[in-house]
Amino acid sequence: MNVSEMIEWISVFLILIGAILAVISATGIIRFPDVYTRSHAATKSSTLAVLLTLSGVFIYFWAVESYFSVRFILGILFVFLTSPVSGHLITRAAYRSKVKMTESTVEDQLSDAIHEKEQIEGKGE
Amino acid sequence: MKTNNVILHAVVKLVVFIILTLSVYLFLSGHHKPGGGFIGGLVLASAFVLLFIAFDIEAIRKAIPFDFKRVAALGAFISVGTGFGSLLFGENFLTQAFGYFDLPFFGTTELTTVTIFETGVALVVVGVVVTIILSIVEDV
Amino acid sequence: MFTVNLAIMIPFLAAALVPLFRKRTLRIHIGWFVFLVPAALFVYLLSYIPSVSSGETFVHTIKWIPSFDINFTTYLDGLSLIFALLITGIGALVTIYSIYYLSSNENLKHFYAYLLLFMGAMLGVVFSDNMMVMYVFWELTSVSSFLLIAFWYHRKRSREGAQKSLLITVSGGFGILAGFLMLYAITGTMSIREVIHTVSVSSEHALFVPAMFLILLGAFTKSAQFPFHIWLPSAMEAPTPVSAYLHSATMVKAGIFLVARFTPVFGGEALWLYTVTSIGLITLFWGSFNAIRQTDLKALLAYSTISQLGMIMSMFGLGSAALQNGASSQSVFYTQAAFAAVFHLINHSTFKGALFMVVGIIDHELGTRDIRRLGGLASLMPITFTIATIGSFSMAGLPPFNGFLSKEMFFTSVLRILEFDATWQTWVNVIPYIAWIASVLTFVYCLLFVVKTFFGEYKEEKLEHPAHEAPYGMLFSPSILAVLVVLIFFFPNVLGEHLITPAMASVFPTIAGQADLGVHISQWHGFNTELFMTIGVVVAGIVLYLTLPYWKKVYQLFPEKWSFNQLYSNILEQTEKRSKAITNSYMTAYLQDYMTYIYLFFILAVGGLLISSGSYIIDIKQNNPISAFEWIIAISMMIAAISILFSKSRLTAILVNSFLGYGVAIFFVIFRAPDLALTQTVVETVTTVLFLAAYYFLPDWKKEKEHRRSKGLQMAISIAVGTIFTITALAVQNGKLFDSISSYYENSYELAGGKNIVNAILGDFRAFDTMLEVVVLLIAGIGIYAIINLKDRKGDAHIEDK
Amino acid sequence: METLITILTGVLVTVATYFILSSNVQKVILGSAILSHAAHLLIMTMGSGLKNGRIPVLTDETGSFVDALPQALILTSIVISFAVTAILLVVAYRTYRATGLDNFYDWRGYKDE
Amino acid sequence: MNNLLVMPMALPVLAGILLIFFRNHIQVQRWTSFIIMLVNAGIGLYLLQVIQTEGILRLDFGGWEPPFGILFVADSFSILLVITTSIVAAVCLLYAFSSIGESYEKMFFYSFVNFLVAGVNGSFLTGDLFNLYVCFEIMLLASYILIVLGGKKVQLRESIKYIVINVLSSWFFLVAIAYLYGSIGTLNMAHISERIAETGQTPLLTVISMVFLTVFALKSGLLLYFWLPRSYIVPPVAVAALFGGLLTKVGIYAMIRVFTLFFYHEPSITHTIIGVMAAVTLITGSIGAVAYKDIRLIATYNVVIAVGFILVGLAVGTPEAIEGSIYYLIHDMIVKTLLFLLVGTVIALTSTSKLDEMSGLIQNYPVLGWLFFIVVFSLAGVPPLSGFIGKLLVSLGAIEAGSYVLLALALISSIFVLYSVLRILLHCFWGETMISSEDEVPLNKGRLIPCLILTGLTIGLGLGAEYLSPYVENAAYTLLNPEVYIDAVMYKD
Amino acid sequence: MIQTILYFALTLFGIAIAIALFRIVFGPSLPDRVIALDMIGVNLISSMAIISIIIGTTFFLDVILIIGIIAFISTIAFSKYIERGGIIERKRDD
Repeated sequence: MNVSEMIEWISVFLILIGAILAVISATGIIRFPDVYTRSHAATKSSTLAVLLTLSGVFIYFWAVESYFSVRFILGILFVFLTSPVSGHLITRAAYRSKVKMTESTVEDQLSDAIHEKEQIEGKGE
Repeated sequence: MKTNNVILHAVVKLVVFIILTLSVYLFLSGHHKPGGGFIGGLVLASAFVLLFIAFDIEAIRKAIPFDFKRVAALGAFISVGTGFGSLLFGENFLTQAFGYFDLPFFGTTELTTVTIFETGVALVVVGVVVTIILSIVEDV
Repeated sequence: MFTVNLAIMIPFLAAALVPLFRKRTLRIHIGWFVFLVPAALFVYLLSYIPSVSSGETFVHTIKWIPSFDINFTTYLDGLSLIFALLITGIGALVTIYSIYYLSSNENLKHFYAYLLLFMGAMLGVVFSDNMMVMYVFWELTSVSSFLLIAFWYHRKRSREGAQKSLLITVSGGFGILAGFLMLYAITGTMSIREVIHTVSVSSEHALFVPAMFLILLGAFTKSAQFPFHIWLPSAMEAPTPVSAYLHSATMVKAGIFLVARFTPVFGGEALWLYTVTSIGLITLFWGSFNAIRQTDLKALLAYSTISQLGMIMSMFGLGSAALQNGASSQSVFYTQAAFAAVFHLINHSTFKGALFMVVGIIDHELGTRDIRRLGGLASLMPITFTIATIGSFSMAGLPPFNGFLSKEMFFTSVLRILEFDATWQTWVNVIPYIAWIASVLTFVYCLLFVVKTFFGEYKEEKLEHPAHEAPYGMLFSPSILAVLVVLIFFFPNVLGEHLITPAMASVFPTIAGQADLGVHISQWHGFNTELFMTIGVVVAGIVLYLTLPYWKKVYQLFPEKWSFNQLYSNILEQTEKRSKAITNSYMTAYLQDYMTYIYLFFILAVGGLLISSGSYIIDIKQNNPISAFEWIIAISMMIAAISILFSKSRLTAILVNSFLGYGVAIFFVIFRAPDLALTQTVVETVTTVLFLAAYYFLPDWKKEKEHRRSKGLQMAISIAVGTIFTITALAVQNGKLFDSISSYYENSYELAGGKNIVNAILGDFRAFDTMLEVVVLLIAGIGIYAIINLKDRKGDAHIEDK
Repeated sequence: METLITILTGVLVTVATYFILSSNVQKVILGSAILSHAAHLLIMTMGSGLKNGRIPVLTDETGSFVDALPQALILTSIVISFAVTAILLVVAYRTYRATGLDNFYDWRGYKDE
Repeated sequence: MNNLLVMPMALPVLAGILLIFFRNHIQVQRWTSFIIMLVNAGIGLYLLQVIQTEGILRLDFGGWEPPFGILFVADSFSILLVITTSIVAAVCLLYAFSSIGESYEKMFFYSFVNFLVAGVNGSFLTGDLFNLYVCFEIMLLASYILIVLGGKKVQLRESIKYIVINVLSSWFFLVAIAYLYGSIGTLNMAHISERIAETGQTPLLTVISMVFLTVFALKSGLLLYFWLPRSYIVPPVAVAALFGGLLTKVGIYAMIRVFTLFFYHEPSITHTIIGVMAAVTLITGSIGAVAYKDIRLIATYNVVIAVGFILVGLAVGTPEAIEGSIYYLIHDMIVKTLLFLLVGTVIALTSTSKLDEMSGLIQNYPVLGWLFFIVVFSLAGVPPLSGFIGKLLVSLGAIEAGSYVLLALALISSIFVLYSVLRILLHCFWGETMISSEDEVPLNKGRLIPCLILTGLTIGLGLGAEYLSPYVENAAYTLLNPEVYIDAVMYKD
Repeated sequence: MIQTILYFALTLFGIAIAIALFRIVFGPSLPDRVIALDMIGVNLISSMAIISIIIGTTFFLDVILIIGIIAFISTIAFSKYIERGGIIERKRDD
């Protein structure tokens, strides 16, 4: 097994890990009880999964076809960048649109914070 | 309720920049690789859409003071114009030409009239998509 | 060169010039200028008599649409000359009459323009040799008659009468068109003369008899034959000069002319003989029968015209007996009927024209023409009375008036047909009786006309104006006609030899060569059956007249609502009502109904043919293998698609639609289409944004009220459409007939300098599509801007929102 | 493979038809959007060499390409569908705002016009 | 060089685009559009002459030889229609000048008209099936906008139905193209014809032809005309007239083209179905035409009847019948536009569209009344107006082919046409005058002159049918002999 | 072997997508569905990348990344819609 084959195997391995992670995070998305917890599964682990897979693919092409694309790296970075943001936004939207949390939720700090802020503003007027 | 969009704005500014760059790249590489006028235009348009979503119309208007209807019309004019252009050279309507030129710095470069045509296409796509979205949103 | 073609055109030109006359600059009534046209033409046509009576004919052609054998060919022979003389002669007299009849407050320019239009059209009909050109003029006569009937268009009855006459005559006209076209299809020529020459061959053709009936349909509608007669009484709403001219003397005779013209073609058919004769006799009887019950003088005359037209028609029918068993010199025996027909046609024009003018005078001077309000006018209006008497007695068939001669000849004809070896002998045997009864009825209404109007009590209180004699100008035309009525009685053979005999040669060209078709008309021909019949008519007529109050109840057996007239109105009314019901039943204005129709059509046409042609062969062997991933995506997409159906919120639906879009993109990737995958995703995203933007303005899905349609049908249609779509697609994939042309594009680098083939196709090979697509986008963009920014202006909404 | 995709398009068409036959205007528009997906996939399956061919971009490799013409057609068609969907949406919501109603049953208009 | 061929489409497109920049220069917009239409008519006339001497012309865009590129093919049939379209459009524009209103004109009205005409002309000229689809789309999109423009309640309500139905029909078109491409592997119309002739029309191809039939039946309003009557009555007069004159005709053109060029091998199936559809259209159209008291609906149902009539010619398929269809098509484009203009003018003058709410208009507007009078008879095909020769030839064809039912229906429908429009004449124009001279809305020349021009044309076409006959004959010959078309497209130089 | 693993990985992504689809279809809340769609988008990118290896082409690589970024737009649009109803504002009020 020469180096390039090694790298090829590594890349494939990365891809496989990514795929497995994707399935795991997908499991999360049905198993978790409410939207806030599900968004963890969807955005965090999923991002990792895609990151691994894409890296694997990138390495594969670099090793096998000696195709090195800066745009691809940029792309990976940006998927990495946008995915959490969208997760953040959608969760916030969910919160704002008053999607119920699961019953096992212990604490809702944001609610307190907003509550507090509104009270301050109310006083100010 | 006021929202804090710092994260969104920060990311969008970066992403839009990337999309713009990539759209230009896609547009230019379209002749030999996937891409082209349509796709370039669409991607560019989606960058604008992203801007509109993340910011607000007034702000973007100030930054990019185009009348997108005219952009679209200009694009269409360019596209159709290349058709008429070929008449000037006594060719059939819409005949495209390409050639290889030795340019300083760039080396042997292929220059084609398709590029002009596709520029028009891209402009129309951008102009129209933005016009549509803006028209809908601005309707009161 | 002054040809017959020009003679036809002159009235048209004059009609075009009439509106240009300025009332102010001319002191003289326009009518006098108009009068010049028919008068000049009459004189001109008279000059043809010598040559025509010596057997000459004149043909002249001006090319119109030679590609389809439609040429403006005129043919002047005996038959057409008689009609043309009637048209121009009576036209001239009517014009003079109208000058006094119509006050200058009326819209004279229109009146005379229509009149001239009619004159030209009528001349065109009689002179045309080309069937299509004849049809053209034929329809023009209908149109001009329509205009003239509706001359006082502010009257409801005028409009209705005009509409009725137009609908009936134009429908008949379409029959003629079809008949002519069939003849053309059989013979390959549009010329009537040539059609006549080929008749021996063409009569074998299957279309020959249908063509005959279609042409007869036209002739019958125009000549107001039963049951199409109903338009004629309604047409009496026209000014009286029009009634006298069009609706008694000329236009209604166009149908008779057509029958005469086509006797050489169809006369050999037994059906022709029976149809023409029977319809003519029925009309004769029905017209005279109904004339008696009329109280309006014009209506009485209208029905009498119907009756007389029926008589002439039946005589032409009887005359065709001569052609039944091959034309020979023996058959001359029967041709006498046609001779009588032509003779009576002339006579009828004279006396009926006079009578109409008389009624016009009465109407004009007294302000009414209701028989119940008239009486005792004989001494107050002596000249009118004289003319009326002459006309009526001629119509009744009394000597010494021309009507007597032709009525006698009519009796001769019906008696002669008894000798004809007919297939329907019983029916033939009845003919003389019908003829006789109808003649009796004719006598009765003639008596009614004269007696009720001019004798009895003078009821001034019922009149609008006191009775007095009409101005001489108005009396001029009827007097001339009355004089003619008498003159013809005394010198019938002048007409007979110079005009009718040449006309007979046109009607019976095959016999003309073998025997003399002329008939010597004599005022006295001994005590024969005909004379006794006439005496019988007089006796029975007087008896019936005197007993009229007793048997008038008969008419109650035919109440108004059973009449054909009522039938016509009912048909129109019902048509409107029913058609509205029918149309509303399927034009529900509900889009989903329309969609259902469209899909049903698709299912029937495509699905039906798919099954019946057996082209649903599907073979999946050549398919590429499917990987697990593809299975998963495809099945996911199917599930997603189906799940949209159950989604309760539109956002879910749009999300699933996005998923479908992504799925499609994935398949584009699998199918090696990077450009497409990219475009699809971007467009999908932009579309989603668009949906979301529009959703701001649209309400959320409510629980859908299903209107009328069961969901079952909706489901069934969807499944059927989907299935047919799929099976056809599979069959197409299975049965590819040719390779695609796209291998050519694989040289795109050499041809177009691009390595991306898709892009090269879009930008170069099929750049035109792309250019237009750009235009499509531009239209959408600018259009949406325009739609949104052009708000409805309140002032405009009124019409539609009512 | 082609068969699977064709069946998929068939399902899409069925669903879209069902939507188009409903009276809610938004469902109808959605239906038309799904219809265009189906049409594009259908055109794709009509090309030859679906999974065997190479991407229709010239490289140094050899081998047959997939059918490039359908791809060009689909690209054109995608853009047109987008334009039409946009117009439909805009007209739909303008109609809603003018009439206050959002389904075709209420948009029948007056029967005896 | 045949570049002239693209002008009937390219010039309006270019004008439409450029006029967007001249949004506020209404006079520029007006006269540019008008002149473009006239120029197109002139180009059409010139091309028509050239075709007579040189045969079918073609223009390969980008110089790509058929069947690989897109091309425009001009035979007599398409050029005749292009000329008529240009004239009709010019007249409608003339009418629009004085009636449409500034708010429309500033909303790119003239651009859309230009695009519409471009789409129509392109559909007539194109020799590529997919390009036909694109041209249809241009025409349809422009029509969507034109029908909605104004934004009145009814307008929106009806136009959304119009749009949805046309979206569906466009989808069917796309599917049909996909099927045909799948089995024949080409898009060039001549090439398709050639390939089909080579293998024969397999049952499957006949099935595909039914999909095409569905599409064109929808577009032309043959049997599937449900969308037509109400959607044509909502837009402004000039637009309605343009629609009534042009839109369905494109569908008819496409139907004739497709079923004479591609699917002519199995007439016993396809042409019979078309014949049945035409018959049903004639019947239901006739019923609809007499059903309503709204004069606009009467006019729109007359459009339906004419569609049935023209396609009787196609169903019959003899040379005479096809010639008749072409004559009638040209006649119908002109006279339907005229009818819509007149009806629209009447409504504009009286502010009502109901038959029984108006009367005696001829007293107030004599010229209008007489124009309507002529239209009545022209529509009914009464000679010597323009409808006559077409009706004659179609009927003759039906007789020769032995389609007596179609013949009877065609003629009977003429009676219904006559009756339906006669009612308008009798009720609206004749009768007691209701409008006193003070209340009279003045009828400006801008509305009258376009009607006069079209009336002149209908009379001229009737009397001068001979001048048209060589062209029509040539057009019918090409339609009936597809090899002429194929030769010209595939093998000439 | 590598091919098999790649196919296996691809199938796993397919399963992930199918599972996410379950969330889209059954919700229950809208954000749930949007999150699921976002996840599908990300997984699609991965799948496309793997397919690129299987097909053996680099042409998709440029493309798929743009797809990833573009998919981001629809998520943002959805979240804005959920939060505010309108996705684009004329003038921001904050």
